[in-house]
Amino acid sequence: MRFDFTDDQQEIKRTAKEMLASRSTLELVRSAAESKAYDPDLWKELCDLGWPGVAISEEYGGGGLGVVELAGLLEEGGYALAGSPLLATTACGAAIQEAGSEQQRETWLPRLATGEATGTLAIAGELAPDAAEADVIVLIESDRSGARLLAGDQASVSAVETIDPTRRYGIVTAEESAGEEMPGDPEAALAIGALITSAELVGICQRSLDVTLEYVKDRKQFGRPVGSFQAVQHKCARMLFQTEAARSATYFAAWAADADRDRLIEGASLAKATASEAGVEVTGSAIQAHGGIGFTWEADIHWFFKRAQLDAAYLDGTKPHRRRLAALAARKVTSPA
Amino acid sequence: MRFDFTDDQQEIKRTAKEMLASRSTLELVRSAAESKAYDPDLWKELCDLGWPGVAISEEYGGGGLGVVELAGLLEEGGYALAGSPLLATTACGAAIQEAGSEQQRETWLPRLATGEATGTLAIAGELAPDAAEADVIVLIESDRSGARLLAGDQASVSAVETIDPTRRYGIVTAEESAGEEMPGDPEAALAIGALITSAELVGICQRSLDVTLEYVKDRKQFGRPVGSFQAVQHKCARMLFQTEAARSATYFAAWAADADRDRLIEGASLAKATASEAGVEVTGSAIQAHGGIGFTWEADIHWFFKRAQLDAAYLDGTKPHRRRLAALAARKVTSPA
Amino acid sequence: MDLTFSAEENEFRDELRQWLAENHPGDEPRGDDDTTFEFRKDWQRSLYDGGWAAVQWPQEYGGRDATLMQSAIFFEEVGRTRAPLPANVLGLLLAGPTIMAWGTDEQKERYLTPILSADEIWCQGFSEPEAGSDLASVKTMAKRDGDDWVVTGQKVWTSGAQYAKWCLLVARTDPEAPKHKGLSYFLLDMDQPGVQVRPLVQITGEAEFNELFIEEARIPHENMLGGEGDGWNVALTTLMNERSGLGFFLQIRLRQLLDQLVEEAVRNGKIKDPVIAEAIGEIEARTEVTRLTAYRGLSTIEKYGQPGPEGSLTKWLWSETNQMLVQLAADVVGPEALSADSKWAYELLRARGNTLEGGTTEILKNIIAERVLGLPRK
Amino acid sequence: MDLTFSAEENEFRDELRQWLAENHPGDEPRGDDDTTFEFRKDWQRSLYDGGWAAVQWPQEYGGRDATLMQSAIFFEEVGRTRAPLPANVLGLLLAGPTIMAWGTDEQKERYLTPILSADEIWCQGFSEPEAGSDLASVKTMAKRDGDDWVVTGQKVWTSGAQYAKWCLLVARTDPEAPKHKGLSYFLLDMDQPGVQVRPLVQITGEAEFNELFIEEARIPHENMLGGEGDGWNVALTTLMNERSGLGFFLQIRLRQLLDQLVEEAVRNGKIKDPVIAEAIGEIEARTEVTRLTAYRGLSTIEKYGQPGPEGSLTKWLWSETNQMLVQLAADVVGPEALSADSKWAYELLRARGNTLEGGTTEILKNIIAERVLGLPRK
Repeated sequence: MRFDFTDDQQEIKRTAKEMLASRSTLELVRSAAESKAYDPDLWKELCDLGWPGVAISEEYGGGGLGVVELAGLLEEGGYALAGSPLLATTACGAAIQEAGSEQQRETWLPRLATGEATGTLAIAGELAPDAAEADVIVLIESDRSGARLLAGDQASVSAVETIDPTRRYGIVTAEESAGEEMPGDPEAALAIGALITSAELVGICQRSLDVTLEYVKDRKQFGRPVGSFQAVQHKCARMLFQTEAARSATYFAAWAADADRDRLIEGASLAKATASEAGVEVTGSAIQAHGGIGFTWEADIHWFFKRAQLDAAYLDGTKPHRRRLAALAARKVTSPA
Repeated sequence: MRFDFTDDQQEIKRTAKEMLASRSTLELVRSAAESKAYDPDLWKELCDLGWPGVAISEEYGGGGLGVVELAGLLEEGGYALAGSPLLATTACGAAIQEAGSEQQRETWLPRLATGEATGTLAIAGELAPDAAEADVIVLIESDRSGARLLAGDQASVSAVETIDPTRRYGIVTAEESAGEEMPGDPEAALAIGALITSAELVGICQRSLDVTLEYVKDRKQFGRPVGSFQAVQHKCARMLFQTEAARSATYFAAWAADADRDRLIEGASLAKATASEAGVEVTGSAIQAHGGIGFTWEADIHWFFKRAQLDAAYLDGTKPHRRRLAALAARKVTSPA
Repeated sequence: MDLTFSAEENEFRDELRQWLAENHPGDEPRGDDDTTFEFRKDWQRSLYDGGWAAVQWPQEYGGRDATLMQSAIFFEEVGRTRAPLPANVLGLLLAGPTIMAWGTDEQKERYLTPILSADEIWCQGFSEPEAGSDLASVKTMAKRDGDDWVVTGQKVWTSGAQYAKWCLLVARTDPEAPKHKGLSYFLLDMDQPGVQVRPLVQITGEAEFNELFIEEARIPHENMLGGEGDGWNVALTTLMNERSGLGFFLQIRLRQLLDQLVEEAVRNGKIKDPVIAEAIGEIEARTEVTRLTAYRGLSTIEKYGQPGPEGSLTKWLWSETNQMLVQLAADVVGPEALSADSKWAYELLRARGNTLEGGTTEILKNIIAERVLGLPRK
Repeated sequence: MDLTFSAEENEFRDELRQWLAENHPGDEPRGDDDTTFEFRKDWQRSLYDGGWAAVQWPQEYGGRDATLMQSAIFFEEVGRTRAPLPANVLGLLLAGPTIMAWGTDEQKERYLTPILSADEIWCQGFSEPEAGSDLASVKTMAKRDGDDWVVTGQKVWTSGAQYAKWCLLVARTDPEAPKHKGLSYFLLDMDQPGVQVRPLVQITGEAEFNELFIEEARIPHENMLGGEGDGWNVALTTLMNERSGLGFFLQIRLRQLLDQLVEEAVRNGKIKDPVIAEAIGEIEARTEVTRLTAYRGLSTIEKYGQPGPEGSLTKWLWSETNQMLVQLAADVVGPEALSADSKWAYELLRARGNTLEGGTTEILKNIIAERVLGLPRK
């Protein structure tokens, strides 16, 4: 057992972090958010690096690596709060790879792998990232029972301006006859989407904690660093606690996606229940630990809070995932395999 | 508006506190608990003072005061952790006064008012205080829909030794034909029982806080009083926060019982939801704030934790009462009176 | 224990309701701050004309000698009817009472009426970027120069500064004295080149607050409130008046928001989900407890002449509960709750300020621990 | 990332399972402490004979040179099969490794084997009534007297002291030196009149811990571990070994308790109540995260040679989750959960110790803040 990235995985993650540290600085995040536009060059660079296709099998033109590698990239994406259709497109790609027919895979995966096409994974009637611009949409019925594949022009997408201007969102609906049915398991498609969203949340939590630590070490009040007050220390300790909990659960889910499919559904609910809660609470605590400054537009911490709110809700939040975990636990005790 | 005891009410409460401070010291509570027996003289004194009948109308030989006065006495009873059938007997008396027939009232209230008879209010199948020894039992059906009045020998009571040795408990069941039906509203009977239990919990919280404050002011660690650490200070502040929340809700419910019957059901659920949560959390925090000592038998704080656990569960805990509040709120917005 | 309102209180409420029914200005205009401000100014003028601008002020200064309870009723009714707050809320709640307590006859004569009529708007210059909530660390300096004081420094979190004619300013007049002894309290004229106002945009995108840059601004000595070195004590008077009454406005707003959430949950059927119902029940309980605790606080003040622990507790309860409520809205309302232009999204963001403004929750807990529970300082 | 066990790890687990299946002693006797102790002593003897008493010890001292992961597997399997802990758990986990790290050849020769065989039981004398978790404040004094040290003082929270032959004792040998520099570390023979043991009954009614009253007890100088004044550093070695492995035992017990609660909820139908289901789901998530975080911690140690933040986090997560679980049992199980003789009631009370024993949660948070997050001390 080795609960840790391999050297190769670590290297991918480290390279991503470095790249994003220069290409998605908080200044750039801010200017993109304030102008409500992505930096198209950033997306191009990510595509050149093969990120959209990292977990798509080589057979369809992808990198042939796993969900673990993809989760690592999305964690770094969350850390840098990068504005791009990466989460949406990779969630879509994973869903098609998971639940699509052979023909659907052949049609879309090569284009998604290069980033030539963007996509999204949406639950009908709910907010989905980068939906309005998506070339292809995997649409899950609102009772989570079935999935349809739609070319962008087959769906009806209403763009929604949300509280998170670092990303674009839309609500997808479609006529019952539109697009094609997907033959595979929508549950697994949703699970991968949920766990890579959790990975993004882990990055958001980690960055919120790092930014907060930097602030409280520096900022003085009552003649001493704010970070020397026990109340602030214990708040930061809990931020770490929640971040690491989300991380453990998310890494496990990513590993299960690649290597232990029987535990994917459970792992994904574990990850999303934990990361959605952590995302909302850690970013809220970060604002609080900043004091009044944390409530101002010019501090950067609010971007993380806002993205965390959207990510927490995407593909279901803490409460429904907890209920799924309870249902799985009940099933286990009644029929021990 | 005067959200506060009148001088008379305050005087009753103050006298009760003083009496119990000498007659139910923690040493006496301990020796009663360790020998699993009540001090019969204490109960006799409470009866001589008219406590069991304080809220029973004069017509039936009671003191003719209100639920506010009764709640004040039970708060002090909780503060002193007095071992006696006072809560059980007054809950029973209130239930008969509330839901009994004229004949049932005439039969039982005079005897309950003097303490000559003891009683209890029980939900079928759940723990009720002082049930095995009760001369009369108001038994609420397990779906909370109806109430029966049973003489002690008509019910089947199994005495249960619980984690709270400061009080006796039992589980009551009865044949469907046993005892007499009570014609009145079981909901109101339960509401008064719940709110006076909340009053006892308020006293338990207040005492736990007081005992804790005394300890943390005195006890030193790392060369300074434990109570000067911000983590301990903030824990104590939250104990106060929860105690006062429970107090506000309980006093309101007691007042509603006497003066605004339309709000009794809501008030009682408000009180019990708040006080059950506070009781469990404040006494748990009190143990924690005591450090390792708090976990020992010889510290007194565990008696409060144990009683709070039983009181929190009696006549329903936080979760069901919250759901009732939500149902009442939903009813209000759909049919604004 | 008597939780009904007295005949006088009901009479007061009835008269106010009647007046509000006839004079309610309708919904506040949205979007443009200046338009909103003018709207609130007109509204205060209307309150003033009706004799409702500052019910808690003594009659001799244009108030109604209202009791604390009546003042609470006033704010509850304003909240309940969704009427706006008056434009000069800091003047009415802070500047007026502080000037009444510490001012000379000339100062009272000069300042009180224009506060009431909203002819002169006030703001509060206490907080500083470095000092935060720690008044004793104020760095803004005032140096005597003939009949004037010359002031230089920076203030922050000054709401309404862009509209204010006057600022309640705490500045250091004696740098040698121990930290809280060297302070004095001034009435600073904002209309001068030495005072620059920069709006502080908050995470909602609005700017309720400002930064104040003060560069050799001049204050005539006669505009000092209290004596030289009295700044700390005068400031305490101001702080004691903070939130008095306003708490009732906030708790009613919380109740209204909760009612709207329950309505929405009933409408879309989410109320039938027991997990949602339990969460709503929890917030229902806390909202009601906030209201009750606020009233208990008033009874304590009326009985003992000073606030009990309830004041800090109400603020804490309210802020925590409001944050829980707006967070739950995302589960109840659905995508709409996160849409930039929805009320729920605005409330979600705005609520983050609740545990920071008017004393952070951490500071409140410190105060409760040390002043209410008597726990030792380090 | 590879969360499967290696061939060696599986082999180790299989061999252990096989052995446990054949040698499991059955349920612990309930009630009488002495009987339980004898039962555990027999059990350890059996482990010792099978070569399983201390898998993580080097082979030369009777262990198996087990990796950290194998040691974790050992404790998981012991927990999973509900086998008892060995009688001399502190000897195996604390005394052995500390003596191996600091002991002379003679000391290793003398002490290690009887630890393994449970012939000599060990206890730990670090905490004191006044000092609590603050080792630097130890007041127990040791004075040199010829070849002996004469020790006087009081220790607390010494589990198993009534059965112990030896105590790992930290005492002050130089009252003049700065607080943590004047300490030395001794192996105290408990069989002497100067050592009195008083059981410390806990809120469950059991006495897992004791107070130790030491009045002019004598320790030969050769029983000092490390040099004079090395006490602080030797003690750190002991503390580093606390909970290693044992965490896996605890997290498996948490999992078992949760499984029992879920079974009960399924049996009595409470699982159909969505509010109960959501609460169970929350604890399910936390329990699983506790397990995963514990394994992540092992991987960190294996990779970097030292523990990351996961160690303190696992303890914190576990203790909080266990308390949530036993509290929920009152809602799920009903009256039985509060009956004095039920397992649930015992767990409810025992769990209050979880956030106190082995470092209070407050101390853990301090450690995380200062040592992991690098926040400044006052």
